Amino acid sequence: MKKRILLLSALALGLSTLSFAQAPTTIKKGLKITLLPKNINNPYNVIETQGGLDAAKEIGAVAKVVGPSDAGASSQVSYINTAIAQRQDALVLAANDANALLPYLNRAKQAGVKIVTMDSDTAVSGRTLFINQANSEGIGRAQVQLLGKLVGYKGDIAVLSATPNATNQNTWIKWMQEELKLPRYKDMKLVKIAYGNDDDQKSFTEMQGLIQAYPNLKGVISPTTVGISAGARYLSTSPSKGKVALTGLGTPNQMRAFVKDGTVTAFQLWNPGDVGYLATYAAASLASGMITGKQGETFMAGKLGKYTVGKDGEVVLGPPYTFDKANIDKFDF
Amino acid sequence: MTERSVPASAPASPGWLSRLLMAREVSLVGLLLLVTLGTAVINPLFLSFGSVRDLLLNVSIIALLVVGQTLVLLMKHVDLSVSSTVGLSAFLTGSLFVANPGMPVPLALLFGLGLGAVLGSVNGLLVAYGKVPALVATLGTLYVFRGITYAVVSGGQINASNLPPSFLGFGTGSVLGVPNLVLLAVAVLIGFAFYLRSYRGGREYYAVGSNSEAAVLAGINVTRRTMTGFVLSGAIAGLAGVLYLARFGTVDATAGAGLELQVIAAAVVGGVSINGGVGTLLGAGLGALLLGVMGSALVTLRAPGFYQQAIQGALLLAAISIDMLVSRRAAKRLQEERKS
Amino acid sequence: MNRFRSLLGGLLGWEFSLIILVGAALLIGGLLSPDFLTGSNISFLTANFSEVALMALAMTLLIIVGEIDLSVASILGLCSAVIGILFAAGVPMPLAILAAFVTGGLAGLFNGLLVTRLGLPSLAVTIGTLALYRGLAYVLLGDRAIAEFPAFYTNLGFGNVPGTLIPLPMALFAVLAILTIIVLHATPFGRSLYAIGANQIAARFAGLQVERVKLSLFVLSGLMAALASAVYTFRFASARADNASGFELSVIAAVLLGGVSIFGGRGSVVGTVAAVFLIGIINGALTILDVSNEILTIVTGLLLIGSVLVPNLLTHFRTYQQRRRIKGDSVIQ
Amino acid sequence: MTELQNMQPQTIQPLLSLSHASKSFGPVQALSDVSIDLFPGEAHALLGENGAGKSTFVKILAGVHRREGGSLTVAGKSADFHSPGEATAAGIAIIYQEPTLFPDLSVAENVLMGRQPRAGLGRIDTRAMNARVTELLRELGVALDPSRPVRGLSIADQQLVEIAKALSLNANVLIMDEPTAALTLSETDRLFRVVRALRERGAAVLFITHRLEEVFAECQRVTVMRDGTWVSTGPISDYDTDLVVKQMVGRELGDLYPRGEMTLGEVALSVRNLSQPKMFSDISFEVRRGEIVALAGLVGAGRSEVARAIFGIDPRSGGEVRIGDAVIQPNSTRAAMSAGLGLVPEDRRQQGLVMDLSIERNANLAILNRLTGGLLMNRKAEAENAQNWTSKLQLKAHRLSDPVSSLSGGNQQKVVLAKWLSTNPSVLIVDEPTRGVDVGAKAEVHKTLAELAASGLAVLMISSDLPEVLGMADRILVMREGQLVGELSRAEANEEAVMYLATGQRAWAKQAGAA
Repeated sequence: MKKRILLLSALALGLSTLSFAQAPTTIKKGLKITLLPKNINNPYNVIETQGGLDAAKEIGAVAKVVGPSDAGASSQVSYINTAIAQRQDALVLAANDANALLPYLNRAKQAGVKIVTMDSDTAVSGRTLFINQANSEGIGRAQVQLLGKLVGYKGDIAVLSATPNATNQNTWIKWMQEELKLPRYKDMKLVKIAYGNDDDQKSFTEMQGLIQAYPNLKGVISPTTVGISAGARYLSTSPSKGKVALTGLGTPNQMRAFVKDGTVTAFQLWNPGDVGYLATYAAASLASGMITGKQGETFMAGKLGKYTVGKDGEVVLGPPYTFDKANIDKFDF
Repeated sequence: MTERSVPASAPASPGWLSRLLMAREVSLVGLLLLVTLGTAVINPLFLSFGSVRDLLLNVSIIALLVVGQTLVLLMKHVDLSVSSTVGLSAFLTGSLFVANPGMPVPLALLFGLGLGAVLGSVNGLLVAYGKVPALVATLGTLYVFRGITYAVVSGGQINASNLPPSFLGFGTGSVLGVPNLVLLAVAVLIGFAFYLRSYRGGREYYAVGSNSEAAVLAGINVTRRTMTGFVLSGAIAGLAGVLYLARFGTVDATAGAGLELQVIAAAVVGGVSINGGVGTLLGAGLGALLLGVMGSALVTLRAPGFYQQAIQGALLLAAISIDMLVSRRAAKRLQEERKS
Repeated sequence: MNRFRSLLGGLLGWEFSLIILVGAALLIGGLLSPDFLTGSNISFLTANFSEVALMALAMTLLIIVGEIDLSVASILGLCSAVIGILFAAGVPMPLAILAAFVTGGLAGLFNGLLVTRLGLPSLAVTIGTLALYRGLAYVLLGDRAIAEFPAFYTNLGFGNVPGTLIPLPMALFAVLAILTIIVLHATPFGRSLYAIGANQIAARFAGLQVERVKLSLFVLSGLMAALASAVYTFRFASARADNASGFELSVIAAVLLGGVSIFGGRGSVVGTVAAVFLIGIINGALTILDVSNEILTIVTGLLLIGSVLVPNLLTHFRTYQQRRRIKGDSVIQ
Repeated sequence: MTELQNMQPQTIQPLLSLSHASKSFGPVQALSDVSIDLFPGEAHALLGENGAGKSTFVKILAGVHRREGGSLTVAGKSADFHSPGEATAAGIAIIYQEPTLFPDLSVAENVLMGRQPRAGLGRIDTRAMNARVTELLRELGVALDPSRPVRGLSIADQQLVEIAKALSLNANVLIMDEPTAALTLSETDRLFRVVRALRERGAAVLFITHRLEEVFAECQRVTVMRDGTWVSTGPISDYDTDLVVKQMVGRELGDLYPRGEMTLGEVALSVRNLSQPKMFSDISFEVRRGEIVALAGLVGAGRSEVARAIFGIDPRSGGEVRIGDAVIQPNSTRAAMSAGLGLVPEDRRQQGLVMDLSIERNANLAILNRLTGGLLMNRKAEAENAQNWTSKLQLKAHRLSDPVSSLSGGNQQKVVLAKWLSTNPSVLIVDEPTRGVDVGAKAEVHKTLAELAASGLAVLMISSDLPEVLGMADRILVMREGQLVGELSRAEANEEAVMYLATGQRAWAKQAGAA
């Protein structure tokens, strides 16, 4: 009986989207949107979802942030199920695992929930749109380029990543390895990929281990905000400060002290708030029937302007920004 | 007095018990030297000043927690909640600094001790007065204290940049090349080791764990002793939380999670019996150091990252198995000694 | 008559209270959220704790004989890695699953041998193998995640019993739970478990094969973890080394909440099953009410403590009252 | 000794005087309106069956339980103990039936726990502590290293550590709860010498024992209790064995050793050259159907070890065990049981019973596999088996579903017997079958054993109770230091002969005569 009700409502939702097939031009009011970050305790995720909440306020949607307190592969599942049970219009999530969530996301899709991933993608079949903070290839290559400059294109380098399974990290690392194949990096050698599990203490000790184990280490890339700040904190008090270059992805507030004391010369990031903001606009546009997720469709994202849906439903926020001593004080997030 | 005459010199043989325990600690030191020197031969950097300093800093927090855990283990109880206490104490101390950047460091340490003591007294009340088995009670408070931390933190984070320089200086500072944190941990360890060995109160921990009914009959207030043990374990964990904050600077809601098993492992490797009544703090401290050295050696020897956990688990199993075999042989010898 | 009374007495005990609590949780959840008591939501939320439930069955028996297995979640991870790596290497799925069972059985056997042959305390042994087995999972699989399992198998993990809303893993659990109840409460083997748990020396003097029984239960625990690994792997279509990490405490919490004495010799499967459902339903209700995750952590902890504390206090109160009454009587005399 | 008996106790002040004390546990009235006076220099026996309230009585004096009503005077001062520490401080030392020691701590710490001598800054002075305890142990005539752990000591040695503890307290009231139950004769003798020395110093000793011969040899006054109430108190000269037993039991008792004529059957148990290094060696003997063979010797002579090796609980390095025609493999209790062997172990609470389980579950524990219908337990068969054997053995119990811990010692022993008799054994080994069992139940256990033998069971009985050995056995095998040193027929056996074989010394006979 209940199942039938659910089916009916799903059908009704489907019908309602059909009836607006002529692509309405405004976002519907009162949309119900769930924002599901990787981990509600991660400050990066907090900034990201705050951007989403800001966007929701602008468009008159009812949005909420829910999520697990650990970044385990399966801990997001119950929140997806809840979104289905609560008949949300759209779900915006940063996936902890590219595959583990697929069946549940598909179930949500069938129930009429629009799925937008941000930051860390699932397989293409699991979502309609993916908001990429920056082009993965660009991020990976740019970080190697930056580090190459810092170490003079010579010496051992290492990567301090998040969890071994993090989709985004692994994609970037893949592109870093591609970039390193270019002839100008022939004197740079990637000796180790360490995993700090996005855990501050673990990242800290991993950094320490890298420096201990590889005496010729010249540079470290940490493409995660937790890793780079923990790594910088270790470096700032260790004799290797100034001898080992550290770069990667970090937030200005976390890194300010280390840039100023010379531990870190430069690092990169996009504005995480913008990621959530854009994702929420994209989700609302989908739920209002303004777009369907096909390549080439365009939508407006408030203060960020107009965006175009790329291949495989990917929307790129923009290139990463490089922070250094000269510009860091202009940012507060 | 005809059938069993007493040889006048019979009890002159020097301390059976202490000899046995010495053997235990000697073997730990031996193993420690073996691992350290072995690693150093392959990679001399292992014994460099910076590397040793980092190692000691890493071990100091575990070593501190082992002190409290040993008190509880000696009484045949266990305190799983220490990791959550560390987390809550680290975060709340950090928040206190954010609110009052001028707070002096000793006050922060006192705050950690006090908060830990309060949390420890919850465990103590449950175990000593509520008669809840320690494993159940502290597994429960492991969840509860961590949940409170999540609720208080709610996605926030304490960053090194929010902490006053005086406190960070305390965390990174050293006296004669020995880091402050290490000094503090060693001082607590030695103090309690002395107390456990040479004071009536300290001996009561052994008595309670060895035979709690007999302890009651010997006039020991077992309930109060149990309570004290848990309060001390909590207080030490609270202090460790402050040191955690000083060491790592950045603290979020998951700070310290999972430490409890490492701490118990260190104590067990160090010869503290989970059946109560057996073990010394010297051994437990050495156990913590040994595990730390092994972990660090694996990194230095460039053991593949994915192998490290497996190797650590295997080493822990080997340590407790060898310990069991050695102590069993010693017990047998004791029995035979008496017979012959 | 006598037996009826003892049956009633048993039912009015802790298990009965738990069943009442399960009902109350369902009712309150339903009153507070219209989305809670829908068939599909209940279906989701029961599927969500099927692995914990499966492992809790074997753990109940193990704790009744006075032992414990902290390594179950790691065995699950290891078996999941085995399934993944073999499948990725082209081994047919049935063989890969068989290999997982062999792995789980061997892992349990190793635990059991260390406990029964060397006489080591199981708490210490399984803390060690907790690290060892998880480590081996990482050795096998590293940072890889094996996905893309055949739909037939993922449907086994994800689907419902045809024509119902009962998740397949739950149906499996129901069958095994009934089997376990029969084994524990109505076979010579089950009878012997209580005797061993309450006094293993006396059990040995009665000719019971204490070591062999314990060994078999450790193996059973490993096999159950292997079964749970298959469920987990297919339910999330993802074989990863970190699968289900941290589940051991949930399993033990459920068993202890179910009224099994940590000292052995006392407890029932019914209690464990009720406790598993209670935790799962409270979890589901809190999620659908958008109550944050941390409250659940606190509730689990409080339930666990309460499960022992409340009966203790009741006994205390009862004897206190009796004493008062007796004193009152003597005054009257 | 005789002087004291002639004194009028009332003219001197009692060291301890408890009057009109009661105690209840929930609805159970364990003690009601009991009074006792202990005078300096007297050994006072407290007698009663198990469950008569003796242990509760002791625990009130020890400060473990709070008394309800009545008054307590110690050395003329009114006292009210809230904890064992307070009783100790008032000069009351208790030696419990089962040693209450810390196995992991040294002998010296066990003796002086909480009262360790201290040096500067409150530190424990280990050297002074060891010296003090060495001195105490020397007074007792034992050579024990005070710094060795208690773990690994024999029960007798542990008992001595307990006594050293009491000595160290300079207690003037010493309460001993069945101190001799686990001791050999020479150890018992040593204990009584110590007690005499204490009395001469003016201490009062309260004895609780089931061995009436000790009471008549050592005590000056007697108090008898029954069902938690006081029955009588008086000088020992007013009592004889029959009167004491009658007052304890509340009825006339049959023969304590009802061993009638026997008819020997074929060999049921045959042991050849059984050996286990450092435990026993080259043990050979046979037990026939219908025969009760006693295995006598001092505690620690290896008797229980032999029994456990035969049963397969403990390993054996060599030798052969046959039950009937079947050769029993080592380390297999299962094989021994299926060949028809049963073992009633020496420690009832630890080895014999699962105290938390019900009477029924305990009685059925050895034959679980036989009480099934198909794969599942047959509830009816379970109930029938337990009912059958417990009623045959005249078990006094409320319900068979009650935990076995609610029974008295004698009835508990009947449950152990029921468990083994349900296996329908051809050979039964009973290890200390009446230790800690009161006189009434003891007679019933003996009667049961005699009946079983008469019905063709072969019984191997290990006992440290010499009258029991002499009264029950058809043949007596004596072990000393792991060897079988002699065999006595019923006709040639007497206490002196057994003890000569057990100790290897004639000196014992003289001492026993002197005592």
